[in-house]
Amino acid sequence: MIQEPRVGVFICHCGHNIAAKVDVKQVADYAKTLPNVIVSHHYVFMCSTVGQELIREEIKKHNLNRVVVAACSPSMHEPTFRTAIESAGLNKYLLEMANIREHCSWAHSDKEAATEKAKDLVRMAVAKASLLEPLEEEEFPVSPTVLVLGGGVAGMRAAIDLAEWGFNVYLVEKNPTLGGRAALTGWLTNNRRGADVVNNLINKIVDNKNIHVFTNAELVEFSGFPGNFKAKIKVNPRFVNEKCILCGECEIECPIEVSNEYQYGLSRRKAIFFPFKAAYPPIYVIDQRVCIKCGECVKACQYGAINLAEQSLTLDLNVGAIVIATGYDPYHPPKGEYAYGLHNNIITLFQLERLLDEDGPTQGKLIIGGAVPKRIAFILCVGSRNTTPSSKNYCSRMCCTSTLINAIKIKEKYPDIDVYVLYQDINTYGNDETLYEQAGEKLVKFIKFEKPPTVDISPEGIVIDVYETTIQEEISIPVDALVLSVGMVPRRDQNELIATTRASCGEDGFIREVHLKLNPVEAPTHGIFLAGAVTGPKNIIESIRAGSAAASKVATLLSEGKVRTEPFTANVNEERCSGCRICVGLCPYKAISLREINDRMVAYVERALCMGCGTCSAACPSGAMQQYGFKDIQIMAQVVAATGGGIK
Amino acid sequence: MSKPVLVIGGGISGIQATIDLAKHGVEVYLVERNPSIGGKMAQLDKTFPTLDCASCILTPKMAEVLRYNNIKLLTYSEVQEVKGNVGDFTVKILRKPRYVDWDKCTGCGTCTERCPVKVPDEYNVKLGQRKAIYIEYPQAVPRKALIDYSHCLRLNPPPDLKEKAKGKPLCGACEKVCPTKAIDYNQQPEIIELNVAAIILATGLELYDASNIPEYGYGKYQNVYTNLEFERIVSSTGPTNGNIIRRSDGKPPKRIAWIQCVGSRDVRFNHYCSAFCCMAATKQAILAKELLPEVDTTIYYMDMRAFGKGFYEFYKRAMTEFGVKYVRGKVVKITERQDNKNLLLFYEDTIHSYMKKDEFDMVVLSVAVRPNRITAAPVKTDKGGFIQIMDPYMDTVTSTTEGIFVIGGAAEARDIPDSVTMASSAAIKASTIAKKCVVEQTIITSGERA
Amino acid sequence: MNNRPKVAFYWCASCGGCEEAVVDLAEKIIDVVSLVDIVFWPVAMDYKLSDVEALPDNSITVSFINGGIRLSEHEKVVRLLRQKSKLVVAYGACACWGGIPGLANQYSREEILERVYLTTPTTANPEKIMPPQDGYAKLGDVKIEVPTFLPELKPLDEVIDVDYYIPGCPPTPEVTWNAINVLLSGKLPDKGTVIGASNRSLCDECPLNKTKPENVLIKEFKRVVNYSPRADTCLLAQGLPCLGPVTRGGCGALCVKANMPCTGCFGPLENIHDYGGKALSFLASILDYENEEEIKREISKLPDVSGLIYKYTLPKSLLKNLLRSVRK
Amino acid sequence: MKATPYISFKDINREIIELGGKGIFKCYQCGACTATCAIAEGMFISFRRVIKYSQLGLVDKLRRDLVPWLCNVHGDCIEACPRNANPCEILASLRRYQSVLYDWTGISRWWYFSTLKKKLLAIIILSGISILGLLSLFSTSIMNYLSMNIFVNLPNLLPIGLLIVLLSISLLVSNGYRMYKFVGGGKEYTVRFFDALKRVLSFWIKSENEAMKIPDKRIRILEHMFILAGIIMYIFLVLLYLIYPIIYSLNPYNYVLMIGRYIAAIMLVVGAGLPFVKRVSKSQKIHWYYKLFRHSTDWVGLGFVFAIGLTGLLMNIFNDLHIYSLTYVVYVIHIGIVFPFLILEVPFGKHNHWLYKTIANYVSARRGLIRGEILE
Amino acid sequence: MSTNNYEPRIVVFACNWCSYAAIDLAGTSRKLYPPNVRVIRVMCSGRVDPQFVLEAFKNGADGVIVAGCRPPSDCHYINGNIKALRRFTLFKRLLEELGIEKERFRLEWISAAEADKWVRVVNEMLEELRRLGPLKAEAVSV
Repeated sequence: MIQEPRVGVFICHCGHNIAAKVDVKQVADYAKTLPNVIVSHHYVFMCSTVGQELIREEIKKHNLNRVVVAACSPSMHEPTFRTAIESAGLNKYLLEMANIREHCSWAHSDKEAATEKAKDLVRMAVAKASLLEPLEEEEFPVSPTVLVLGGGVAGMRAAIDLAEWGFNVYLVEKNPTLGGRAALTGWLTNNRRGADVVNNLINKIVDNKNIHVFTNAELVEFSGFPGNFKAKIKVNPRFVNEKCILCGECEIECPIEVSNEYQYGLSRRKAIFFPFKAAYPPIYVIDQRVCIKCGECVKACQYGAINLAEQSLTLDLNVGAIVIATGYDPYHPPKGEYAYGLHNNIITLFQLERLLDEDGPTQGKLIIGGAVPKRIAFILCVGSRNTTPSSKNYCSRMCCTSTLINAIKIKEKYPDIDVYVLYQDINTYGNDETLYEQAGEKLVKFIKFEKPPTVDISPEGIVIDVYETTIQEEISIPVDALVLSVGMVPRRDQNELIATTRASCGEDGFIREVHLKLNPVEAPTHGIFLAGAVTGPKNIIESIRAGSAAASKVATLLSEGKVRTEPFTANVNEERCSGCRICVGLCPYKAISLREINDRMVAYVERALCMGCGTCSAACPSGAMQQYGFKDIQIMAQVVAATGGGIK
Repeated sequence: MSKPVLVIGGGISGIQATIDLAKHGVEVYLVERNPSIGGKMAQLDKTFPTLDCASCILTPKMAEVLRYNNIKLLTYSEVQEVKGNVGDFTVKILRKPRYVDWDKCTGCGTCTERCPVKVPDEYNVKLGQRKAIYIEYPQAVPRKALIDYSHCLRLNPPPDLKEKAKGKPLCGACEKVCPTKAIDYNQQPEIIELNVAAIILATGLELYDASNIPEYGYGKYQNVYTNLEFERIVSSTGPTNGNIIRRSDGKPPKRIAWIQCVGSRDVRFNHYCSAFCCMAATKQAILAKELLPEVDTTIYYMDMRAFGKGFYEFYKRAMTEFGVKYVRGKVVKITERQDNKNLLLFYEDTIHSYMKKDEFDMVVLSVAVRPNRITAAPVKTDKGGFIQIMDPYMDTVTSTTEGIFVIGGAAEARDIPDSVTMASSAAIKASTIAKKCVVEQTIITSGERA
Repeated sequence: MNNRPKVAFYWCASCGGCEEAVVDLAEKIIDVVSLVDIVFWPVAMDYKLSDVEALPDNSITVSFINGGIRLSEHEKVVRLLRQKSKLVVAYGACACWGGIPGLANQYSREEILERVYLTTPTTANPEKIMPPQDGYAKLGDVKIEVPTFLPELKPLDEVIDVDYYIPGCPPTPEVTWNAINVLLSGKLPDKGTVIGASNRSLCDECPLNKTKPENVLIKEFKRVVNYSPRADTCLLAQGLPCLGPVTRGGCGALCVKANMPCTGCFGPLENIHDYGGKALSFLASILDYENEEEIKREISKLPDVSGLIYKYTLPKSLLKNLLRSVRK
Repeated sequence: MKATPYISFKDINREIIELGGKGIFKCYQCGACTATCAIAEGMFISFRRVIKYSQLGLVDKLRRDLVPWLCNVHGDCIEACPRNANPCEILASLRRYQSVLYDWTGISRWWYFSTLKKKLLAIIILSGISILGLLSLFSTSIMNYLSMNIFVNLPNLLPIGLLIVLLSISLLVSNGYRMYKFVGGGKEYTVRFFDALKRVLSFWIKSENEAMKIPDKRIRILEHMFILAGIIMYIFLVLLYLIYPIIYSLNPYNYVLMIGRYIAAIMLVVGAGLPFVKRVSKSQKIHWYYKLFRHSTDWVGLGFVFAIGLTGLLMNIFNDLHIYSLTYVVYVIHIGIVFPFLILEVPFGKHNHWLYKTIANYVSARRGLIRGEILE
Repeated sequence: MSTNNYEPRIVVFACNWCSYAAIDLAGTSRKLYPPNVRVIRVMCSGRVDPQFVLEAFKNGADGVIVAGCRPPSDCHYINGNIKALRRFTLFKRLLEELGIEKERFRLEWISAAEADKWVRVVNEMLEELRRLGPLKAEAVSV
């Protein structure tokens, strides 16, 4: 039975955060009056070593067997305080937190009401704490393999670091080639090219045998728990095998021509195609969405590399962790926004990068609408900073830097082109400020706007009207070509990803990480890690760095070879269970089955599979099924304390 | 046992790298110049854009550093010399004398009360005071006292008192009162030699000296502060325990101004942009508004750089919800009015194109940041003193010497989220090297557990 | 007077079924009668209340009281019996949780009287004669004491202190027999336990339990009135709202054996706080639909949800102070 | 209002850069130059904005803007600019570009964009013409005067001289009138005429006094003062000589005038000579102001003044030493310098800023751009 | 419009992954809302047993909110929220029959990013509860 509860209450000021709106002393004194409470303290930073030391001492001094900490949200520091009381010899689940910061001091302005609420929250926590029982985590062996979803720079970097550390890595990429968006990026800082960066990473991947690359593949099912996830990968058919030596004969014969998404629609490609020079695996691929299976390519291929009957195959992997590095989509301006789509000299920044890249459709020559423009303008913040109705409410971080890189590149190649950059704030942060200086030296003209410029198409070309705020004049700039510096938006197919991996998205639509600073590369669900632009706009260097960081976090999870799961699983009181089987059908993880105990069929919970949602215990008609840590009596006690009923 | 990794610098990035390495099962030495780890972040009150309190993020990580027994903490020590190459670096570390036996010291602080000598304290950027024997700040890790040799009457008595005392040792108040007899006046500096597999440089940033720009009158005019000083003033654990008062008359200001790019984006001082001061100023403006609701806050900027996750909404919220005013124009000169010690800011309001002079009770300079110090490690640094990265597009953290990684502010001015990410990416690379060294040869280690 | 233990029976707002249940013991009643001395059994013997008043306190070994407390007279008698008897047993669903009459607590007293005496189709009461509520009726000039109609029906333990409960509507002979043996066995279980029945739910002893499919999920709620269930598979699995899983076992699944879904007359198991709440929870959980419209459509097929889940236990519901009978 | 038509031809940028404004693209519009400038402190003007016009090549804005002419070349903005764009030089280049814009004849354009050699060639030609003209017209009389060793006014020099002066001034005034029109003179006037004059004068005196307090600025102002005073006295003396020559021999005036002549000449020599020497010398001690980029027109402008001053001085010396032959030789050279000065320099070269600066100040004063609080 | 200083008490059952995170977010972004709510954290809205809601009403709560992740795919445990949807749709029918105003109970889907929705729901419910007045059940001591 639960031994006689001796509760210690510790209230945190959190600097100003709580103390400003909650009279912590009054709450501490009130806590002393609550039943089972032996001692109550308040300190300016409970989460600091001093605060934790205070808790440890009080546990030893008054041999407390329950601890209530009234501070910030459990999502912030429940792990911290659990390890603190564990180091004082107390089972780490005999802790209950009262959230008097996010739910109280930060959310209410009236100090007196906030203090009253804080008292209630403490009373609720004490009520539940008194009924808590010691729980043991379950340890499970861990499979030393990692699934990396997304073959962009972040995914590749994560895969390389994980493989070098010693894990077995499955790198799954949806497109037919590795490289992601970075491969299509043209020029970068200190004169590097996106394709070279991708090439270096690909070379590292190719000669590392622990990395198994699956292109044209996607994750369809994902289940299990940290250290033992089951992932089902569907590898779509490529229709071309290793015998292909990239001779290109098949491409010539292929009758189907579609817009080439690897050049952002600037050129066209055939149904059978090779994405770009540095693509890996170096094999042609047939785009099954448009291929009419006419067989011309098969006839054309002397090496017998094409097999139109190839089927997709699925793989079942048992992985320890998953790194999601699925990247982003460039913002696609709707037709008419800045006259996009009404004039073919109006292109996006990504298309311009393809034009300036030697692998691009024009082999690096700036030919827009058939000619080298005499005057070219960039409009920044397209799709970001709420400049247009359909744009997002954040800054996409990298468009300023890449716009200036390309503007400088244009001025270097074509010195007499007039280049205008229409901007709100030039965000070339850190050392990229030198780009802003170089742009100045290269005679790039900057035009600052507050109200977004209007672009209209007139017979003699594109005219941009903008109110230049620093000279307080409405000026109109006739240009031959206009580049919309579009930002980064979450991927269109992100909802499928969320459905399969249970990740969730934040206010800006990108996948939400646990905490921007505490751990920027981990998802709230244990075992799922996020690398690169999937959590928000980043440039290529930052994405690569996030890839390594994710690899490091995976290593912290899997390096011990075993992993402990949260103990909040369901458990059956076999005496009371009537074998009515209601719970079996409700469990989303199929963790409950019936087994025979002295000739009675009784429910049994497989703790390894149970993720601790508690649905079964809410439905169990005879109250036999209870969830550890969230038992009926514990929650009932909280309800009573919450309504002021019971102990006043 | 795998060969250990050395992390130089105990700021947020150094701590994060150390924790990651420890979790990877690698032995780590964390060397920190100051008496306690925590770095600049320990001096911050709140962090943008979530307005979490800085110590709510930092102190649990510092506590975690103490919990792993494969982390050896060497604070108040400096790296003298680094030799060797990847997998086999020999490092000489000078452990400066603390004149307190840290095994006996419990950090109770009774000695600090007795000590007669008052000295401006570095933690509060010389706004507050500390004693000659002191604990750097309440949440310090390790929470131990130490004696500041230069100001201690006993260790280094000023000449006039010295001959008056004619050879008799002076003071010794702390020794009398220390409950665990931890004071040891003749503690000598010791050199520790380590052989490590890899080194992570996390030496971090420091503020550029604003007095190098005389026009702003920092150091001359009383009510001109740097952003770090203002952060201490706003912080509840600061010298004015959280109420914003002017240095000249101790009264709360009615109008506060922030001046951006002081020494940054300026060919005369530092070409680069210091990345986080736009958001730091916005945050401080919001904190000021929270503490003094009717204070008028204005930020003078050239480009409001709100580029990170959640930054732009934070900037918009500051403008709409908290009424922080933003003026585009570079403040060039500050003069002080004699009568009320208020400050006149000379700037051109570029949205209205004429020169203005605004009066403020208090001015905060968002000063540029420079690398903390020239590192002893054999790595190339650029002219600003930042450690250069071999190939930012390959593994983004390796310095020009293989096996030596550089993270956080030591490589480039950057904010906390990027530093923490960079710390983890260095950790995996360092532990990969460390794991490979297991096979090669046994190692000799020393240095005690802090 | 002989020294056999004295037993008393009394019935309050009851349908009389529990009285018959005692008789149902059939031949066993004779053993019982021989063992005990029945001192008060208004339905079967002509004892007067004054006889009971004459008895010394605590002289009755055990009183079996069935039916809920609805009239002031019930209250008076049960208090008397409490005073006079050592053990009081709430016999049957009505005494334990208010039973079917308890459903009236959804309505206030005025609504009930008006319904019964005025608006029911078969009533012709032009002069709107209503039973007096001041406790006295006038017959000519003679005043007769008439019990008043209490505002709500209370289960027995909310009026007097009850030692043991015997569930069932009515309790089956085995249950009664088991209970009597327990009472007479001298080793009395601790106060307040439900005696005579099983401490697991009905499914445990229900023959159709093993015919349940792997996942108990139903596509629609069926009603006995328009669906004749197959006898070979669990009624719940067929869609009938059988409350077996949430009801205490012990009746030998009489209803289910008669192809009728269990309606929960044996009441909740030990640690259930609110029978209706638990019943609703498990019934709704197994409704195999994902969106709200379909769920609403299925639920609309249940004519009377509160009647279904609170058939015997409404007065004991957690909402008992919020029912109209109390709030108006 | 509809966007003003904007003709941005890159040659506008190239031209301004060629005239010395190489910093226009370094500027990132922070406003530091306006903020530090004492003039901007006294007037509602922005130097930053006009630099932006030049960067964007807004010719019509440049033509209309009078801000470059209000700059008194204190040079504070050079230290304040975070991008070392040297706003002071940019404004100098804009003044040159604007004088090209104001000039209807096109000679300014040639004058500003030709090389120093071409300019000197033009000057030599003109002075040659003037000398030959002088000798041929008055050859006989000069010989006589030489023989009669008396310094006598050449009788019919006056009409030609006056004619040339009139020509030069009319050219200058015509361009000045065009500037007045471009700048929108007469429009948006809020301050009455006399108030405007009072404001301009008091503002100038106040700002110059302010500048005088700083040693290295004081030298530059004095140098400029010397040149200004020298030229004014020179004009006064010449006019006096042409109109009422006798005065030169009337006692006691002749002594006063003699001293006046010397002072004027010395002032011109010193005023123009010193900066000329400083700019040429390589030594480090020289204040950075003299190290700034100087367009060929500046050298020529200074050269003229210096030469006029020097020849004027020598003429007087020789005259007073009664070495009349040398006096006349120097006199002829003197006229040879004054003639191209009047024809080229005054209307088209650097010295047109006398008129343009006054117009600019007058118009801005009339428009109330001078701040009130400055005037208390 | 309502009884003078009557302050309705709302008990909220919030699921840890979405609604509790949204309430946290409301705090971090300082979206102020009245302090009448008391939040109880459960791992999933599927854990909320109708008995808890009845207990809350019995003990004097004037309103109860059960908040979960937005179907169809937000739930951290695949379909815990669907079970809650089933239970509390039937529960609303029960409240209706027992004569308890339907505004007193709300089942809301609040994802981790919808701090605004949380504040709106609290304010809306409070306004309705002020109109309805207390639930006339004095708090009964246990």
